[in-house]
Amino acid sequence: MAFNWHGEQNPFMTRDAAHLLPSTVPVTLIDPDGDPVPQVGHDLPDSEALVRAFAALVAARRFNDQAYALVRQGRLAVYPSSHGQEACQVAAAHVLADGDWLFPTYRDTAAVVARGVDPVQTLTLLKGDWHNGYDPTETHVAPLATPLATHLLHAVGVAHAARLRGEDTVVMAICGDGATSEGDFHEALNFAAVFRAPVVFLVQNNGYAISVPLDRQTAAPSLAHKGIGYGIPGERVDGNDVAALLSVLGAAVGRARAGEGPQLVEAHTYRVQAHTNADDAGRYRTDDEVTPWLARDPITRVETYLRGRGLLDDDKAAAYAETAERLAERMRAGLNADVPADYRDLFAHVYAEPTPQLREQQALVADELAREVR
Amino acid sequence: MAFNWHGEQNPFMTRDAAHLLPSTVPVTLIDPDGDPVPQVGHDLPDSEALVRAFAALVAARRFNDQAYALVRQGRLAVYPSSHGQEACQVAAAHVLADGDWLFPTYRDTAAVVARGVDPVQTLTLLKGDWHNGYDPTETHVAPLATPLATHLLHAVGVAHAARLRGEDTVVMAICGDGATSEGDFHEALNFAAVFRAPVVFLVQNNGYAISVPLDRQTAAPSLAHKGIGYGIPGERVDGNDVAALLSVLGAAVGRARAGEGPQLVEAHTYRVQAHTNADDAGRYRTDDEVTPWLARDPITRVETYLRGRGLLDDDKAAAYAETAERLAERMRAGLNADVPADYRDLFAHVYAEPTPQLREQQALVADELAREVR
Amino acid sequence: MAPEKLTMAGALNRALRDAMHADDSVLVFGEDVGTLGGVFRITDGLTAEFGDQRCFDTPLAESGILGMAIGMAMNGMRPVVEMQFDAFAYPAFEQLVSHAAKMRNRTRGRVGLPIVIRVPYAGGIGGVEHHCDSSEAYYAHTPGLHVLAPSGPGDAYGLLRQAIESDDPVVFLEPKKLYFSRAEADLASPVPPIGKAVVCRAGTDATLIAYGPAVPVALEAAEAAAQEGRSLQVVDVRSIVPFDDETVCAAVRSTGRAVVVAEAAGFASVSSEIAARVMERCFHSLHAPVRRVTGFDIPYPPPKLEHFQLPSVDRILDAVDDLQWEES
Amino acid sequence: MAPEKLTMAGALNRALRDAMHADDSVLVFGEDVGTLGGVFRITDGLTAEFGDQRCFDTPLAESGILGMAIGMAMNGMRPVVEMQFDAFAYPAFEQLVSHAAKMRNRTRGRVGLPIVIRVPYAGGIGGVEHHCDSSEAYYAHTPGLHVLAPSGPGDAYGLLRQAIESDDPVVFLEPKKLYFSRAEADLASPVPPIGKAVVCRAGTDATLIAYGPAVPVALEAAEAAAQEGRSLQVVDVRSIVPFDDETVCAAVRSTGRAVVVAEAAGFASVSSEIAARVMERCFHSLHAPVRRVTGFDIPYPPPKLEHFQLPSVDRILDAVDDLQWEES
Ligand SMILES: Cc1ncc(C[n+]2csc(CCOP(=O)(O)OP(=O)(O)O)c2C)c(N)n1
Ligand SMILES: Cc1ncc(C[n+]2csc(CCOP(=O)(O)OP(=O)(O)O)c2C)c(N)n1
Ligand SMILES: [Mg+2]
Ligand SMILES: [Mg+2]
Repeated sequence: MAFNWHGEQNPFMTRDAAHLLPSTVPVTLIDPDGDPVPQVGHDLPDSEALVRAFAALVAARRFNDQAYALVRQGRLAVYPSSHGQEACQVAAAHVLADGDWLFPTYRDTAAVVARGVDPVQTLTLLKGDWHNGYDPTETHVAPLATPLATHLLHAVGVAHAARLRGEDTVVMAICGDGATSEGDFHEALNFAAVFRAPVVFLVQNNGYAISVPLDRQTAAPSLAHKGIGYGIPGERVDGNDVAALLSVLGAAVGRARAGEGPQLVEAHTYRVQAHTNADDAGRYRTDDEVTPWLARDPITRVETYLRGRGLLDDDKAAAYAETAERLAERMRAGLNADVPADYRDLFAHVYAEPTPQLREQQALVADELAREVR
Repeated sequence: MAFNWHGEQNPFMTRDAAHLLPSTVPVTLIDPDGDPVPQVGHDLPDSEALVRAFAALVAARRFNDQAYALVRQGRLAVYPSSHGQEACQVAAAHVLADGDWLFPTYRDTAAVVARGVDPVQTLTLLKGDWHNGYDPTETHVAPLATPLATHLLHAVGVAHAARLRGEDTVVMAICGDGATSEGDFHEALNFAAVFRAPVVFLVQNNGYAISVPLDRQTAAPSLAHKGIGYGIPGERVDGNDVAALLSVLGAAVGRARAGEGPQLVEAHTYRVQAHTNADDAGRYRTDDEVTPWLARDPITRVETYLRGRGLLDDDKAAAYAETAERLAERMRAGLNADVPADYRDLFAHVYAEPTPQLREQQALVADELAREVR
Repeated sequence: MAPEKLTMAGALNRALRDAMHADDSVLVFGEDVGTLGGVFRITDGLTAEFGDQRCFDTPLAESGILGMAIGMAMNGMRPVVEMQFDAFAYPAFEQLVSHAAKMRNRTRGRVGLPIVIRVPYAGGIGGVEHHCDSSEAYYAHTPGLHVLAPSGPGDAYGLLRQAIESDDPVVFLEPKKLYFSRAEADLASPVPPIGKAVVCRAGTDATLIAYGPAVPVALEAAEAAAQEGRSLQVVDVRSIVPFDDETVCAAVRSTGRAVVVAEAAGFASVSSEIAARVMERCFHSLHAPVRRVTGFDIPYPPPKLEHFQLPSVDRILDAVDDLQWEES
Repeated sequence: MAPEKLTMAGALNRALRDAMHADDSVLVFGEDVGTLGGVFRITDGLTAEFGDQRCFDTPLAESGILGMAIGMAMNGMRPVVEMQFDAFAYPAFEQLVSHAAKMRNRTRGRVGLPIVIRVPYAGGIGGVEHHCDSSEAYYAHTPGLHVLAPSGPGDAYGLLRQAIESDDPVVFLEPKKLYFSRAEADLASPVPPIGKAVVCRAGTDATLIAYGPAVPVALEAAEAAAQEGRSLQVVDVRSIVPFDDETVCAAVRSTGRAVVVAEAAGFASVSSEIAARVMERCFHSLHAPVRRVTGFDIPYPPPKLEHFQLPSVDRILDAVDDLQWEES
């Protein structure tokens, strides 16, 4: 590794950097009015994909509304809604192939459902019956991550393990703008880049970390500009334009699968509702700030586009709404049902085999309950 | 914070990014042969500063050699040498003004001494009499940091506190190439940028983290390319050219002091010796790799330059060598002296006031010793 | 001030406000503590009153928050930082253990770190995973830290004021489930200093030793026991580190029986320490071994199951029944 | 294999090599574990033998190392990661406590994490700060982790093989100061399973309970006591979690007296737990309270002072003398 100012063997690895930088303006393919926006290097997804996405958007919105209603009825302990971010949720799921993995956060339940996981199992954590409701090994969807950015490292591990086995799995790992400040975000992107792990990091920049706006989170030109510091290409996309998301995320997944290593995509969107039902957004932002975003709704935009081209009509729309309604019904049925709490679950899964101490402790509870019954 | 694609109030803060990117080639002002290299935007320091730097380089080299000898004689527990990195060590200290702070690592003892701290107190940690030997509040030099990158956050705190009081203090925080992979590096740069803290982050890229070469540490074009991800300007400088270091670091300190916020400087240098005396570099690198770096020695280079311009002659050189020798004498005297170990020190400084439990425990030792004596 | 009815949340907010008035070097920062006033509103109104240089939001990174606090304390400030929930203090663990706890000792007393790390902690609020950990053992085991856990508004106010005045780092554990329960408190009347436990209920038959969220449960148990004609003394530890051996051991010797009550998992915990030192120091005054009523050695349960994990009046009374009464 | 003399370092290296031969899904990674073979050479030669896809260096970030290991374990691998020194495992604390320890429980047993976290730990090597922490209490208090500490080459080999075969995360604590001391060991003969303690020296007067680096000191003390005509039994805990109450309590009941010996600071520690549970369970067999000989509640001292901190034969014998012999 001899050093030489102008030679090939520069250990400081000055590489061409330009291609790692994001565009100055996020990629948009369909604008807020539903009109297509020509973009070099990005084609509109075919109409089938857009229609499928529209149907999923309708279902995702219904999912958010139903979950929100259930939390007000006390059937969920808490609900962090992705209302207004459904385009990111749907696209993140739709660009994946069978066998690919998804690493969601607490806010990404709509993406988990769009990926095909049962909605009731998806909401188990927030209902409070158990921590995680679905089977990650069978669904290839990791548990909803609460400790911010920690799951991004797990995504790198899953991707690297697959790569070592010669599988062409790709991992989609989602986090928010606030999570990019955590050390684990840094370590995950760096590990992924060094090991060329096939991970697509999707940062849903919705402008807030609870009450903290983006400008208190970073002074960077954009979050996508963090990519170059790891040797990862960073891209910026309109997070309310499902067409742009399908195109940009789809291409990123393709590059990751082709062995080009990790990709960073920043989606610019907005958290229309409060952080969770427990939060009071009125304390830190005005309606004037929210209103323009309602006009940028991710659903109406693609709907206008599709209807304008005869790819969607009232019948079809009604059918999708009907499908979404059945999803909501399943949610109500599953989440209104009271699952009897079994204390034995507390001791059964701490280790593959309960320790003698855990057996003693379980017996203590059993004895207490027995005496209560008497 | 209404959103608008082309307006001023873009919450995604697309700012001009170009000025945050480093030059493709590190700044050099005096090349390995001692010849000046014209550089736009960077002037050679005046001859007085260069002569002062040369004298300090000679002292720093002597300091490293003496410490290395002392570790072989068992007077130091361990020594991580900055041999070959003395230009970074000297420049980091010389660009600071009175009242500024320095945050060194275990490898930066030569910088601490160049900053004016007593060499024996500087080496207390490595001698093993105590953890830290000098008074950080009086010297404005933080303790030698061992847990990698952790001290960078302390540097941000010191700088932000000074700024809140309206002081114009600047903080120089040093870390290695390996330390840039730690989460705390990320959090420190981000906090510094968000709070516009006057910190100059100097990354001494010496090509290795113990046995791990840079290309296993990062896939980035350069470490200076990490700056833009925080909105911090990144620069790259020849770490064996004390003139370039004085110029680049001096300018960075000036910008930080002027309120332009944190600065990131990557100095390209090389760890000529093993990680520490305990390390066996032969296990992971060849002499062929080391040899070219010896020709790039930071001392000979500026010496050639100064002598070529009549700014240095044999008498002056002899005088500086003599001063350095006296430094070595002081080291030998101080480090060969056995400081009696007092068990009471173990209990005196855990808290401002020892707890009752610590008093009990101290009494236990006292009693034990008393009985040993009998 | 006259006695007034207020919540622990209100008392803590008052303590922060009064401390910031008393000393300009007191700063409050963390996640959502500024405009929002914290997710539990403990810092409500501080930014409005003192400006965003004295109470401010940071980027979302706990190691960063504590690391910056350490630097600010090195440079003359007295930071009070909030870790939003117990489990979200873990990213700051290295800064806490390797620096906050060691700096004074490292520098032979030259650099003390007057930092308060506020941690809304423990369970009983129906929170999802990571929002209900009882993490005191990690801190209590780490030399160089003070660890405090109030159990009511009055003590919360007084202890937080003392913590902010302390020249050493203090981990200040705020029992979430007690934040909004009201009680009489006279904030003007001083509370015992850090390092002192208090006997909060007199009793003669056995001693319940508790702290933080377990204290009200212990008091309830003592009340219930009284109905059954058994007189239980209750000690509120308050200050886990430094620990008050004198008060605790005197109490246990006066009854000859003891039960330690704590919400945290029992293994290698603060309750292990209390049980061990009480038995070491009061061995021959004890009619029975000290019993522990603690959380089980399991991850904190989901909301629908947490009632099994929390020490209950029944579990405490069962433990008391086991104190070998027949033998005395 | 016939019995042979080897070091613990050599035994651990052999265990890793044999485990990698036995199972292709076993991977070794961390800082400097590849080409260098680890700063203690525990992974020496593994990259050469198995290639750099099975044993490799990572970027310098401990949370990253453990976080990636968790993901790899979720996807069919059995990672063995090295934390270069005890205090450098702290950056991985959140990954360890909030994920490694909780994943199986979180997923109702669907996702187990067969990860071994190797930690060269504890002192007695003249190391500077951060290189000598005894951090077992942090791990032992965390439900969901197994915590092991061998005290010699043979047990180190056997326990590490078992740890790698375990389907749960194991924190494997390797006493640095014992790495290079040689002893007879027959690597072919099986060792007791995880969860079992062993009586490593018979005795009738009192029981010394120790683990990891404290075991040789306890044995030395027993030897010295024998000279003075006192017969001390020594129990090597080996498996801190799960803990072997059966063996430990049987041993203590057989002598009626006990001293717990551990290098870590004593407050809220593993030694607190052992003392507490032994007194809880053996109360009426005890002639005296269980004594603890541990590190003091101070940051680990600098090299020139560490001998004060380490449990010594003298301190152990003093504690034994305090076990109220006159009364029996
Ligand atoms: C390590 C950690 N610290 C703090 C929290 C508490 N918390 C939960 S969500 C949140 C804000 C996250 O913001 P962002 O990453 O932008 O995601 P969003 O909620 O906007 O989708 C915070 C601070 C946490 N879950 N984990
Ligand atoms: C958090 C942490 N992890 C691991 C170590 C052990 N360690 C000490 S120095 C070192 C290499 C550091 O490399 P670099 O940052 O490039 O600095 P250099 O030694 O080259 O000056 C390592 C891994 C440490 N000190 N702190
Ligand atoms: Mg957000
Ligand atoms: Mg280096």
